[in-house]
Amino acid sequence: MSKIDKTQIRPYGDTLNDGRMQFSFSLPVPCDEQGKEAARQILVKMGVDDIDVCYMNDLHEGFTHFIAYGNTSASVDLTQINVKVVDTNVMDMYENEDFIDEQIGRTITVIGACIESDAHTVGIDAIMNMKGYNHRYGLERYRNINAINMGAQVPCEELLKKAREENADAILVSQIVTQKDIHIKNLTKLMEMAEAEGLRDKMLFVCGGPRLSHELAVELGYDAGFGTGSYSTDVASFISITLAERMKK
Amino acid sequence: MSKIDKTQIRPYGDTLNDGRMQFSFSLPVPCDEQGKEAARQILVKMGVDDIDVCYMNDLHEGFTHFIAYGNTSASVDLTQINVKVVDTNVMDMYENEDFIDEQIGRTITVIGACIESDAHTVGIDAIMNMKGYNHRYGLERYRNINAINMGAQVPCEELLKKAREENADAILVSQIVTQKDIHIKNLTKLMEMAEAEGLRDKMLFVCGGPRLSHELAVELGYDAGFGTGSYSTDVASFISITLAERMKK
Amino acid sequence: MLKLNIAPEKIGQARGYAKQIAESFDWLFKGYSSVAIERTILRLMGMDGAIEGGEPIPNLVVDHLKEKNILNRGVAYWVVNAMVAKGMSVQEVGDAVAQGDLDLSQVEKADDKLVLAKLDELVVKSLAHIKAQKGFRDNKFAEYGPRRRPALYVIVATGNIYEDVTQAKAAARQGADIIAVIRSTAQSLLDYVPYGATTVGFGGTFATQENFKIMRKALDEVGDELKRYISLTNYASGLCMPEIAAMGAIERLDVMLNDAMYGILFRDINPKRTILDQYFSRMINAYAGIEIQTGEDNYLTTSDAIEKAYTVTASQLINEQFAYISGLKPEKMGLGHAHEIDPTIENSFSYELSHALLTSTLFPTAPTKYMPPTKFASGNIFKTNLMDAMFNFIGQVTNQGVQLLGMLTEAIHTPHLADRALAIENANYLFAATKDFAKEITLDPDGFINSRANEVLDEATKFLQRVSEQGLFNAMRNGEFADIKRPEERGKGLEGVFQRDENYLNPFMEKMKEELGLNK
Amino acid sequence: MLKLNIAPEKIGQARGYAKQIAESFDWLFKGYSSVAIERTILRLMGMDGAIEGGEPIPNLVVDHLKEKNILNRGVAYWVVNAMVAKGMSVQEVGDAVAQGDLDLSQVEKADDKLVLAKLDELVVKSLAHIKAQKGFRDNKFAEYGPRRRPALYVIVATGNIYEDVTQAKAAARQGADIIAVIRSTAQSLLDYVPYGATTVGFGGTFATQENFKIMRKALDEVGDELKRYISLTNYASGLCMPEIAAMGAIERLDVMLNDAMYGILFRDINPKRTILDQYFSRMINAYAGIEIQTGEDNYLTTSDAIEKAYTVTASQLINEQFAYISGLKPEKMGLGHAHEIDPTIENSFSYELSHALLTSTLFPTAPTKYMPPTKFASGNIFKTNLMDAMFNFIGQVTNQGVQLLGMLTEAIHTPHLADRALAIENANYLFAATKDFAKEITLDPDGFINSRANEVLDEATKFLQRVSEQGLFNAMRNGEFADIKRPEERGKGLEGVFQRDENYLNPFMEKMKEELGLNK
Ligand code: B12
Ligand code: B12
Ligand SMILES: Cc1ncc(COP(=O)(O)O)c(C=O)c1O
Ligand SMILES: Cc1ncc(COP(=O)(O)O)c(C=O)c1O
Repeated sequence: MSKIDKTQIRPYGDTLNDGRMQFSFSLPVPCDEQGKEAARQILVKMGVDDIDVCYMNDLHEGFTHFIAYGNTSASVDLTQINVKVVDTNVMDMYENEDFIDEQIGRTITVIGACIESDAHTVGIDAIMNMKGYNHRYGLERYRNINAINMGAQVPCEELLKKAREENADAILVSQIVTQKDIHIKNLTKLMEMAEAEGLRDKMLFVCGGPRLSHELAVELGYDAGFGTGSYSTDVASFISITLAERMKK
Repeated sequence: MSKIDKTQIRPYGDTLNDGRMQFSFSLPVPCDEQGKEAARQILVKMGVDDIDVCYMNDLHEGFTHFIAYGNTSASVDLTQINVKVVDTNVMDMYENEDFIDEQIGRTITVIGACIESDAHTVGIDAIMNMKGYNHRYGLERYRNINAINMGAQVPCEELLKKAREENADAILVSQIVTQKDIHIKNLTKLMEMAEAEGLRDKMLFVCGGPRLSHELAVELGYDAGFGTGSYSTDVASFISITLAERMKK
Repeated sequence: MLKLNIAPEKIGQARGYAKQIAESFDWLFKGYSSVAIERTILRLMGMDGAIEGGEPIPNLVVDHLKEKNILNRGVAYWVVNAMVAKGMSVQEVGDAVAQGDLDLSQVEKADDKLVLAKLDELVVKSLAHIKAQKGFRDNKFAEYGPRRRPALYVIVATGNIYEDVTQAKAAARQGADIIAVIRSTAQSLLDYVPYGATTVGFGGTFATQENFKIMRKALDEVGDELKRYISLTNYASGLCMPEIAAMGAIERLDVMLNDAMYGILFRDINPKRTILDQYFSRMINAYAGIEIQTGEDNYLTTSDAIEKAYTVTASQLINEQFAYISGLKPEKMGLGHAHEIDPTIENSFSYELSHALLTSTLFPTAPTKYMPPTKFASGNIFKTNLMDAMFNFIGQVTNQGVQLLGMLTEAIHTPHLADRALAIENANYLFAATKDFAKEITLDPDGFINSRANEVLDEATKFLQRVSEQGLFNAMRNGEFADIKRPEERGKGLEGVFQRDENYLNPFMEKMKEELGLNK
Repeated sequence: MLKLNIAPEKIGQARGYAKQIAESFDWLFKGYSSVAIERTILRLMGMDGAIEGGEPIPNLVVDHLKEKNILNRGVAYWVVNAMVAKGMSVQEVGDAVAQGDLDLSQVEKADDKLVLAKLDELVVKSLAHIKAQKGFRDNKFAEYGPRRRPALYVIVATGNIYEDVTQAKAAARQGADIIAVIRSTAQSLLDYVPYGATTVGFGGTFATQENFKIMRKALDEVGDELKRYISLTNYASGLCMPEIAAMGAIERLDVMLNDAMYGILFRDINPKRTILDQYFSRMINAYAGIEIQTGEDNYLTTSDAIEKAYTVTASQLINEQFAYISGLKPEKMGLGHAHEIDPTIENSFSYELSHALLTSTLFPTAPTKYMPPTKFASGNIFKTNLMDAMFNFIGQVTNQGVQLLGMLTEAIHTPHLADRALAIENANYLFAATKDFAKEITLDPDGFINSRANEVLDEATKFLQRVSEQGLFNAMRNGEFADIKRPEERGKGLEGVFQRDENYLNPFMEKMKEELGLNK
């Protein structure tokens, strides 16, 4: 195989830089040769060539489903891509507890919630509950973390109120539903309220959910964001290390 | 649902014109946030937005597989798409036999083959063999069709030689393998040879295969092309109706 | 023949505890009513509409009576009294109260006989309509043939009723037998039913009578074309259980999400309110020939499907007993369970088969509702599609009543048009491939599948015994269900529950009980 | 336990006919040799290389002897005679003949004892290398543990050996146990083995010794990292069967496509040539500890999988008997069958289960090779993936030896990198989910699955009886197999078959027979 040019990354089917991709989509067109050609032309407009519309199926009511393969001419320069990622070390629970003892010297308070309309608590529970997730205990089990999980559909107001009352070190927000970008709206709302109430710099703001990345979280003004497959250990490590660093300054 | 504007057809996920499509492709990038961002940017370059890279999987050896959804801005004007299709009526075997009796008045000779390197005979057999396919008998069973199936890997030379010998009315060519566009090359070769030998206008040239369309066939100089799901009845009807028309002229 | 080896006495024992649990609520059913039940009576009498701002007329009338402290006699009396006294129609009374033009407590009392006669007239007319709807459905099934089993059940959830119609019709043509219109989340918590056609919502649009009507019409049309009766599903659960049931009866829904305990456990609705409302709500379903579906899947979206399998069984048995009390026949009890086992564990297929078989063994005639993998669905649509295939395999060989088709994009978005077609294709392929496989095989009597099913039943029985000893409300207070504590005096909607006075009238309930043979 | 109910006598009867068929070829094995066998001897002696233009040295030497009309004594004698007489190495003799610088018929005859001693030296050295390769493999399996069952078998088919290496390594890391390097189509028909590393080809690149070496090295490296021995497969079939087998033995391939009749039926190679070549080819496989795989799937790519199921069974039994004759043990007989039933038919799962069980019942210790759905794969990748899941389900519960993984893009292209990963994921999920399911169930003795299997065996037995009565070659002439007529005196490569003279020598075959215990 030829050498990969990192400045010109293209999709790979079975040969370097062949640009091969798979597409699946529906169009409001009949399930016939004209419809198939429409599907092909959509792909042509997207810069795809050598198109093979290998399947079409009548979805009825005037729609047809297409599956296709084709070669894209698009390429990206990997060397120019710098994504922000949480880069603190990951400690296990015991290491983290010791770290908090040594570097912070007091119990940390962390408040979590699914905010606004969101009722999907499984994700935040995976991070916070005693039991934890995939062999990592949740924050509640950490000896020197005071973890308060407010659960589902908590209005931003209430979350911030609680945070103030408890003198929280960190707020953990979960957003699972993303239809019509509701997660962006809700997270923005919380951040704006926190700023208005002067709470923003008093604590860490951390968010998570399947469509969240650290990059997006930072863009929205948060200190960190955690996506699919995050663990309590990731979050706890981020919080304690970041708090310890801030204390040093 | 709003009315469909046929001049601006866009993919449909669950709302008219949402442009939603599914993508699956691999990149020579690591399975991490940077790689995921590279995947997103490939799609951005293809005019896709609201991108959700919902899955990534390490394929090892430096490659990662991505699955994503996104909205394309591409649209096509359906009213401007006119594909050539085989538009002769489709008769069943008995109708067709009567038609040949009445309109042609003699037995038709048809010669079929998988040409050059192609050994996939199932398709041409489905069209020609006695037994047929999906409840349609093959051309061999037609009382007034003399169907000669030369089988697999027939060189163009031999096919044309046979056609000349038998005074064929139609040639049926199958091309199943499409790797590196070999089917285009083979079909072009046959057509060029037929022209050079002055056979082109003496008989109908029909081709078929899963990646063939009538449109493509006509482009390559053939009289008709048949893709996935074609039946003996389609081909037989095309041949006898077209021959009858030519005889009238 | 694929069959579990379970001692009938063991099943009898479990059922006995469940029966005890459900039958201890006579005091509630006989002595209480709720604002939702009263609004239901108004709707059944024919009152409809909403004022600007959206508040429905039935709510305004009930609130008015409550404010006047005369709700304990029931709305039926007061409204019909006004009708008789003033010569107004039901709707005129409602509109006048809503406008503040009429104080029902101040209307002169008409002759009781006249009131009762008028009431009877209204009840007869209303129930005749519902019976006609039931008859229409029965005729259609007689004409086109019964629903297949497992039936193909798909959801539409665009959040816009008109877009939903397109998707529903397409789904029917693709082969779906039942269309469920997902409603905007947490409609459960609304103490009123929104009005009119709606095009907004959250993961679905609202359950409204107008939306029911629009979708019913569309499905009738497409069903007639296809020569297949297409069933329509929506949700009754929540603070408006009986109201929505009535709307469904009127508009000829065929299936209703209606769980006796869902509101309490998963929506923090008050226990008394829920148990009371479900009683009348299910009676309406029974009367209208509507099939109910229960929400046992909810136990497994948060808890582990193996560890907590017994909670599903226990809940099914309780739901069954409450359904009997409301006059539902087993053929209309779509008891729920779900294929939620972690796909990475070994023998997940045998686990699921065992659990699913347990359900169909316990409820052999019920059109059990089998829910697909959701929790372990991931962005890998190819894998999710495979999990759905295993689910369809098990649905067929365990003879589930209704297969709520899984979508390969479960972890990503509410279903796209093509997702549904792929789901239907998946089910059709698996159902055909494994059509008679269950007839071919016998289970090892001491094997894992048999012992696992027995184990789950044992755990459920122990649990039901504990609950029956404490009483359902105490057990809920103690967090026995789904690890959540739900005290009887807490939760939403308690303020809507009131004691009937000795003159209380719910003529619909009485008539239905009579006709359903519930007065023994 | 999932088990068929088949009378052992019935199996014995079928096997008996197959044995009769295979054992009637002593005259051929003892009296004939072929150009391919002679080239193999040269390769085993250490001759390699090709001239400009690509013609391999072994071909040139054999052709030379043929031209000189002295091939009937066998290459071994002539080449070693020249070595002894002229003090040349094997390769020097080959090169000189190729260059036209040496006429072997003109070389003075050396002392026969010296020739035989030299020959023996060459044989011992060569077989020692092959034994060392076998030992290396055995040690690796001992160290890392045996191959899983069913083993995950995937193909690489880019047509470029270097690109194939990338894909093969990735596949191994993704979990594959066996990598098959698909060769350029119809290499079967080449009467020579191409030379060197190749980067072109058609749906695969050529089977060459250098390609074997390159891939072996890559897989050894990745295997050591993964602590799993990764097996390598290529194809022996065709006009060079024994030659490729020898190359595989030298380069430590682990599995070889090697069907006794494939070349005749599906490539129109001469029957005599094929049966003769396969005899020596398989003997080399046996000696080298290489597992063979047969090509019964080919019967079903053109014919109906239900109608022609018995042809698979019959072919397996014949392949088995020929394998025994060459010294192969059942543990190395990867007899083939394929999951090719039309997915639209009802009970396709039960049909397939029945057929697959029949194979594992007939050959319980064999590492049977189970081929995936291909014919009914369509451009609908989601559906094809489901068909592959059913295939994986059956592979696991019927305990196949090798699962040749289906690709969701089967109908579209040779596998992409991600396709293979999805295929491995599919298999891993299904294998884990149904791990012990076979232990859980028993088949209805009079059910469809049992009677179907018996029916297929009966049809196969009748067929085998007919063939044994006619003799294999006559049966082939009469079109009994795969509906194609293959007369003994037609087909490619007949001119390469010759009668041995009384001095004929194939010292490798003799030595192997001895060590394999075939001289009874
Ligand atoms: C379980 C579930 C439910 C349960 C929730 C129970 C509960 N108490 O949580 C119930 C049945 C109640 C439910 C209801 C609904 N659901 Co729901 N549900 C799911 C489901 C199946 C699984 C979600 C889940 O639990 N994942 C497992 C956890 C462990 O993963 P996770 O949430 O991603 O969390 C991880 C990371 O994201 C991260 N993380 C998450 N939060 C946080 C927070 C912090 C601070 C950190 C550090 C990390 C972190 O760490 C976690 C561990 O690794 C998904 C589909 C799917 N498979 O994803 C649909 C899904 C999320 N639901 C959906 C919908 C639409 C709904 C409803 C609107 C349906 C309706 N009309 O009623 C309602 C809405 C409820 C509401 N108001 O929010 C859609 C959302 C579509 C979209 N993209 O917007 C989905 C995708 C299903 C679908 N295809 O339609 N649902
Ligand atoms: C069966 C099969 C084989 C059999 C063929 C047996 C035979 N005698 O035909 C065998 C095992 C020999 C084989 C060999 C190979 N195959 Co093959 N094979 C297939 C398979 C599984 C099915 C093809 C088929 O029979 N379809 C059913 C028929 C009915 O459909 P059809 O051919 O499309 O025909 C219909 C229409 O197209 C049309 N039609 C077709 N021809 C004609 C002609 C006329 C005149 C008309 C009117 C209509 C018409 O009408 C037919 C009926 O509706 C496909 C995968 C797949 N599922 O498609 C791979 C496939 C075609 N094979 C493939 C390959 C690579 C090979 C090999 C190169 C592998 C190898 N390295 O050895 C060899 C090459 C052989 C060669 N030289 O051509 C690739 C091709 C990749 C590509 N796109 O180029 C495929 C797609 C598999 C894959 N994913 O790798 N194959
Ligand atoms: C029984 C039952 N009712 C109702 C609902 C949903 O309705 P709501 O979101 O309004 O509670 C569900 C959701 O899963 C359910 O299972
Ligand atoms: C047993 C066997 N040998 C060889 C091959 C392919 O090799 P060739 O194309 O060179 O005949 C196949 C293909 O399916 C096969 O089944």
